[in-house]
Amino acid sequence: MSAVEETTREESADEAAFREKARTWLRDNAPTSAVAGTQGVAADPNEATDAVTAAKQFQAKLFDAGLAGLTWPQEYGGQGLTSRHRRIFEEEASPYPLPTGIFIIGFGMCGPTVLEHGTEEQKNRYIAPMLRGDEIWCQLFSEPGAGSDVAGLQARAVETEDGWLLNGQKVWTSGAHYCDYGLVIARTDPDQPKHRGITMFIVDMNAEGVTTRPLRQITGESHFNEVFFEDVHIPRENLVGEVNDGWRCAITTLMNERVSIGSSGGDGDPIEPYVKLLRSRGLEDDPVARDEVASLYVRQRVQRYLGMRLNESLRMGTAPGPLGSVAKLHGSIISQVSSQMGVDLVGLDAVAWEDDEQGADRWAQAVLQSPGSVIAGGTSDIQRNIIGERVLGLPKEPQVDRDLPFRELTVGTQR
Amino acid sequence: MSAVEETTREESADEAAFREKARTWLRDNAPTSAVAGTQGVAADPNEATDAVTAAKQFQAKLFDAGLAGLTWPQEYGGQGLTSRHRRIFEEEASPYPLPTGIFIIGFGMCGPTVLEHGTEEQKNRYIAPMLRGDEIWCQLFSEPGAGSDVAGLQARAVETEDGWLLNGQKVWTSGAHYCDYGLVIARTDPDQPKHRGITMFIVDMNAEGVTTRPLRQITGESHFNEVFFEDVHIPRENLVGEVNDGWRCAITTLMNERVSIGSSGGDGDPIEPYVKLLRSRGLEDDPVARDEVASLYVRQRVQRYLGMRLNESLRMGTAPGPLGSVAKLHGSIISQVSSQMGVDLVGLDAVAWEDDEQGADRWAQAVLQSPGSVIAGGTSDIQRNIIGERVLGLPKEPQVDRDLPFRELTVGTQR
Amino acid sequence: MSRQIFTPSPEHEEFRTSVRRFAEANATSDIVRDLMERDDGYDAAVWSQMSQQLGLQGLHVPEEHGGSGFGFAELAIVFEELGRTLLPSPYLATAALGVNAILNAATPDQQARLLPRIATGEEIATLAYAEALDGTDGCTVEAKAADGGHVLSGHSRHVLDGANADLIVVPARVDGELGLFAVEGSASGLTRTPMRGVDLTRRQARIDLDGVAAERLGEGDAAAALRTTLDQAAVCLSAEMVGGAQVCLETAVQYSKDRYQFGRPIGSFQAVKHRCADMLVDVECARSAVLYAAWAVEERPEELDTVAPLTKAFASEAYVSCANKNIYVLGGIGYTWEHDAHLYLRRATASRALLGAPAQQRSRLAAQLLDA
Amino acid sequence: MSRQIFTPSPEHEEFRTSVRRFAEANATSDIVRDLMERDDGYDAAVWSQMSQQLGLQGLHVPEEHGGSGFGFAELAIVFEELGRTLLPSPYLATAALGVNAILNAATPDQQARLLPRIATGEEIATLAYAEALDGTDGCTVEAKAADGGHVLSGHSRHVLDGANADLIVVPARVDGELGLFAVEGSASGLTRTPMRGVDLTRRQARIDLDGVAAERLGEGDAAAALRTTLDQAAVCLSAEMVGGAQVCLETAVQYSKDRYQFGRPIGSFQAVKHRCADMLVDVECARSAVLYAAWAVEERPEELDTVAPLTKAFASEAYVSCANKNIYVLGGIGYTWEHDAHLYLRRATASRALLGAPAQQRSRLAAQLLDA
Repeated sequence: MSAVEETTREESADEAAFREKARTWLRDNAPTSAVAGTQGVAADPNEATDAVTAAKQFQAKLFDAGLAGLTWPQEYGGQGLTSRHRRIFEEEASPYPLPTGIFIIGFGMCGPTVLEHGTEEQKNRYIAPMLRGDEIWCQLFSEPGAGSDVAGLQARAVETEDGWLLNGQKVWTSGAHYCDYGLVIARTDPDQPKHRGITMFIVDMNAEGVTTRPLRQITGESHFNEVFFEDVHIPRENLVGEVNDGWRCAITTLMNERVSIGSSGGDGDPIEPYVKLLRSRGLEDDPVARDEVASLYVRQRVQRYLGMRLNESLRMGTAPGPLGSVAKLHGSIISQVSSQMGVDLVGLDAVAWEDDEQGADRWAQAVLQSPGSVIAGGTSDIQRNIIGERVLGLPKEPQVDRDLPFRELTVGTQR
Repeated sequence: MSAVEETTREESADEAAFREKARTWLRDNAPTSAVAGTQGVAADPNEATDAVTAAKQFQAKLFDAGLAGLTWPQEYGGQGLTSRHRRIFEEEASPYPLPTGIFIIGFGMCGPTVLEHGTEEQKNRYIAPMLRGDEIWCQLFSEPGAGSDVAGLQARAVETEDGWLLNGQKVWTSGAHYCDYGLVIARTDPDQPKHRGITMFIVDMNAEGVTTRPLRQITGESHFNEVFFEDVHIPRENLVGEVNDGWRCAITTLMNERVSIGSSGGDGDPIEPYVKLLRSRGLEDDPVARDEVASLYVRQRVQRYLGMRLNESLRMGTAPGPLGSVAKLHGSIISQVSSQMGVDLVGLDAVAWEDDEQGADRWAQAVLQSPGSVIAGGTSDIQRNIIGERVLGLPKEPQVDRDLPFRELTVGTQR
Repeated sequence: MSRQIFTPSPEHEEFRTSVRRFAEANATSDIVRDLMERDDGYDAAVWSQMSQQLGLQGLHVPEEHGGSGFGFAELAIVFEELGRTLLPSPYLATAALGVNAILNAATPDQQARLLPRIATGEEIATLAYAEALDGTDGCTVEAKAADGGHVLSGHSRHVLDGANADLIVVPARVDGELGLFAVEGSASGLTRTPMRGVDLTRRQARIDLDGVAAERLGEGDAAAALRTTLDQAAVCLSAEMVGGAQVCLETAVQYSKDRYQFGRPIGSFQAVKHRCADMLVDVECARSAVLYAAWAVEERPEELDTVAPLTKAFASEAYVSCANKNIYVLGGIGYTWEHDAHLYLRRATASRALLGAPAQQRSRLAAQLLDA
Repeated sequence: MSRQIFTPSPEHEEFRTSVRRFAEANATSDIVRDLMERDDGYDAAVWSQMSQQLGLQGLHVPEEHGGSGFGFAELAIVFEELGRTLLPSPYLATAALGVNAILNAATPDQQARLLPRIATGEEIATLAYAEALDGTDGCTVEAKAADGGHVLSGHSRHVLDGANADLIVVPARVDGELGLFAVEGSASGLTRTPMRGVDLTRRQARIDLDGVAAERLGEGDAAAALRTTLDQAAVCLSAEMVGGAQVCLETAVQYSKDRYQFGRPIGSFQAVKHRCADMLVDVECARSAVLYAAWAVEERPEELDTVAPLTKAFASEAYVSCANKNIYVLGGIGYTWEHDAHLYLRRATASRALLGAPAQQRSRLAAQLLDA
């Protein structure tokens, strides 16, 4: 990322010192080869245990060295530094395969939400252990019956003497099986319109009545869970924000999600596998294949500049505007184009292989993964609605569900 | 169209005799080279007069020979034959550039509508002169403020003692400047919901208060008109169908339009210009260009089979179902792909040329025409709505305009 | 033969109904998922019923060889219906590749000897075509005369149902030309190694031949017979792809009527509605090409060289597109292993590559257009 | 120079505002339509004001040669703003081609002599590049030494504003290498024939040279200088295309708010809304590339060879796509001559072909990726 370094060459002495500190610490402590299952957002549950232990150990060292939660407030365990410091750390860390993937949901979504909407007690209790990796967090918003209409959720929390009783099902939860805490939203008043009867809670994932089950994706892998809540007791102090005002808190979480999807990705040069593919198939002089690879390269580079622009605006503290949605939409185009190109270039050998052909299934797996890029983290249709309505100011469709009590709505495929 | 001939090889004696009659007559009477401006749906108004005269003369001969209005009822001047006879005539006529383009709107849309919804007097008065080419017809539905929402029309017809007084503007009218009669729809009761206050009339295009103005398209050509009605008197006997029931009549006309767009086109082999282009640019061995031309060829051939299928189902008397909309949508994909391909293959020479380069502008003109294929005759969005709702049975959107009185609706860009 | 190209006769409709009933009963999601975990990947009992109840294996085998003597219009119906259900069976290998190879290349005597066992469902047949896709260029198997017959050596990959086949037609080089050879599945010197693949409902195998005894089908160069066989099979596969794409469309449409979001069935949103409409455009375009192609195989054989590649190219793109769009419409549930949507994407992805991918088909068309 | 790549400084925003004000005032639809009917195709008075009021012609001419000494970040702003309005002017020819050719190839003395007249707006410059797009291969003009200078013979087509230019930089073969030569617009032996084209707001011409006296710019082979010039110009043109695409987006958005059908503004329909969103994706992706490219021209010149072609390729596709989508959103009114929508489609179509069409750019990128 030489271009980004360029923009930071006029560093303050403080920043330069920080860079030096980060560089030295990483050199002495960071792993140089990846630990299986610790880099992605979610690990395969079957091989997760060792990976989680390794990740927690590393994160604790990082925290103890004063290199975790760089921009988070000092009073809760963060370092109180600027986003420029965070950027410097990311630059220095980029050569190392840090085993921090399982903390992304906590740091990118749950933490910021607790910091913005949580009570003083909650911040004191949860933020430091989260940063130290002692406690891992997940997010529990999606439900089978809601989908793109996140606020159409049906999980119920009924108030009791000392808190709430939670029942319902969540889905597409990353890492639920190794997480300690989760941010959950549930319906607390079905007589209100759907956005207004929702409340956010912190839920103990080890509490009685919580069951997690791996969800098998179409690739055959399991990167997500279903989570079932059966009469799970949530103590009163775990309420985040106000009762029936959880949708506002959820927006904070989701905005952070979009930014982190849009600005992520792009380590290494993503055209490299295709260049190698052409060479290995003897297609490096095939003009049609050359044109296709160059087409993909154009989109990949443009996506990279888009990501740099998004990061720059985050660094500058200006709102990234529509760029998160733009990057997500363009990213899913790239995913579709590149995955189809892979199997097409390889031909029959991409769709069937012998047992001893290492990695021969990669092109087919990419085709199977590709629809996920259009669905996960807000479908492409939803991104286009966001751009159309919030960015371009186009009028909303006639809304039939804004003001009706939730209990009168049809949701999911219920009848 | 050898494949189609195949399906007709088992002809009855009567059909064989008709084929012989048509073949002989055409050999003796049909022009062998095109008369400028008489083949397309609409001629350039500046060169139209001679062309119209020539076309009328030919049509009169055709009528007098008993070869016009083949499937139309004998009592109104048609021949009362079967659709198989019409097909036979079309097959025999296909080698000749018949100058009948200016009658298409009358024969394909206005005639069928008058036959279905007109009075006995109207059929006696109008059908035979229409078939003989003595009177040419146009259709006046579109308005600037309505567009895809055809029923959102604002032209007003106010009832008088002996008929109606028509005011308003129509647009995209083919051949209005040489037409004798037109089918017009106008609003007769703005207090009714929009589909219910519309009435259809036959309008004399030479009546006082009718002004036609050529409409210049983005290609620089003028294939259509704007028509202005200013206090145009419409006699009572020109009412088609019932007062305020004109939308039902209009549907008849529009259904016939869709079928005629979908089943038309495809004379000659449309890949030929691209094959010639590759050869003339020395690109016949360029693999990327070859792949692109082959891609286009695939779509063109598929479109041809689709057209054959549509024609077969019309010939069988079965409803063509969604095929008209399918052919229109696929046709506009072809238009976009092929026009862009043309300029791309030619390069700079396609976007600028010297005065003496005959036909050098054809690729650029195709690019400019291409958006028309997505808009004219019902936009691609409207076709997708038709397929989605009427064919696939998907639910309509929430409709905000079904039941409101028309005068309370916002239409076009009025405020 | 109906006089119409695109309009089915009442007999065709009736035939379609019985095939559909059979396929739906024998290829429920549970059955398919059970079979796709098994080593052999198909159900021999169902294969047998397919022949005994419906005579599908012998559908276009001449009556004198134990078949029904029907043609490609009927074959296209069968493939479309089988394609709807993903029924794992060696039908494409047997009916589209094996039978057609024998019909196109074998002598009358050979046909009389080989076809009846296939028509009765006793034998599974296939063709080892992958290396021979571009005429003879890629063919890696060599044949040598021996003992009044031939022996073959070499290997071939991506043989459809090659591990289960009783009869494998193998293209091989012999005396400077291409021959087609019948190899018994149980022949000595033949090693068959199942391959794994993205399509869990249709298997491929690698075969290694080490001096395997084989019978040459017909005489003289068989390149044209091979080409015709592959084109005919491509038409069959295209019909199958139309059936699969149609189910993807139906699944998406049904779900978008049933599923509510934002207080409305999602099919009332234009984004979803228009996506379904685009699927229908793909399906009906592909279907038009398939119906024309199935007619042309018999009535315009000189067009097969053009019609087959363009139909296969279009149908491949259409199926993959519909399989993907179905998953988009389904959303999260469509991305789970439990939903069958991915089985169609898997089938579409593999079928696109089989018998010549779109780019290969286009390259043939370009040669016809430009190298004449 | 700002330390940010993508975020404009307050000075940049201010500069943008004044350029926009100037362009909008001098390129109303009426003015543009008037100029596009005229033979010369531009307004000399506006050209002059462009220099006197805003110094645009000399924007990146060094201060010692009468310019302002700014760079590509500022040029990109100007081109984007001019691209918004279709102002017919020889600015692309002069600032992107002529000035850069001189800066890249000419000696300091030549620069001191040639640039001030351009910077003041007195002279229109251009580059006859079309035949030289692939390095020197296509160059058809021959230069011969004569009288201490050179004379050129040959012809060149598609010279941007070639009929109005006072100074034409012509690539020509000389002694086995490529030279860049300055030719006076009024030189004897030079014939200039205006071409007609799809873009009515930017003219091209054919030039024929018959022993025309010319001054060689710099020494030695100028192929690299020409390549750099074309890449820099491609970045400028890409910025212009982003401006045009942005206006197409804005036009579509505004219309879809104002226009009612079925009782609702059409922008409330997802088909229209999502089409507008896709336009924004195209525009913002292209803008990201242009901003990076404008920064890279000066800060990462070694990347220009990659960044320019990919930016030009992407921006070309984006502009054509947005120009078409705008017409779709507008519907019938967008298909009329009276609406400006087609002027943008015309500009987009021509700009896509100028300075290397997307396929040519991709071919360069493929060579970098695969032939290293």
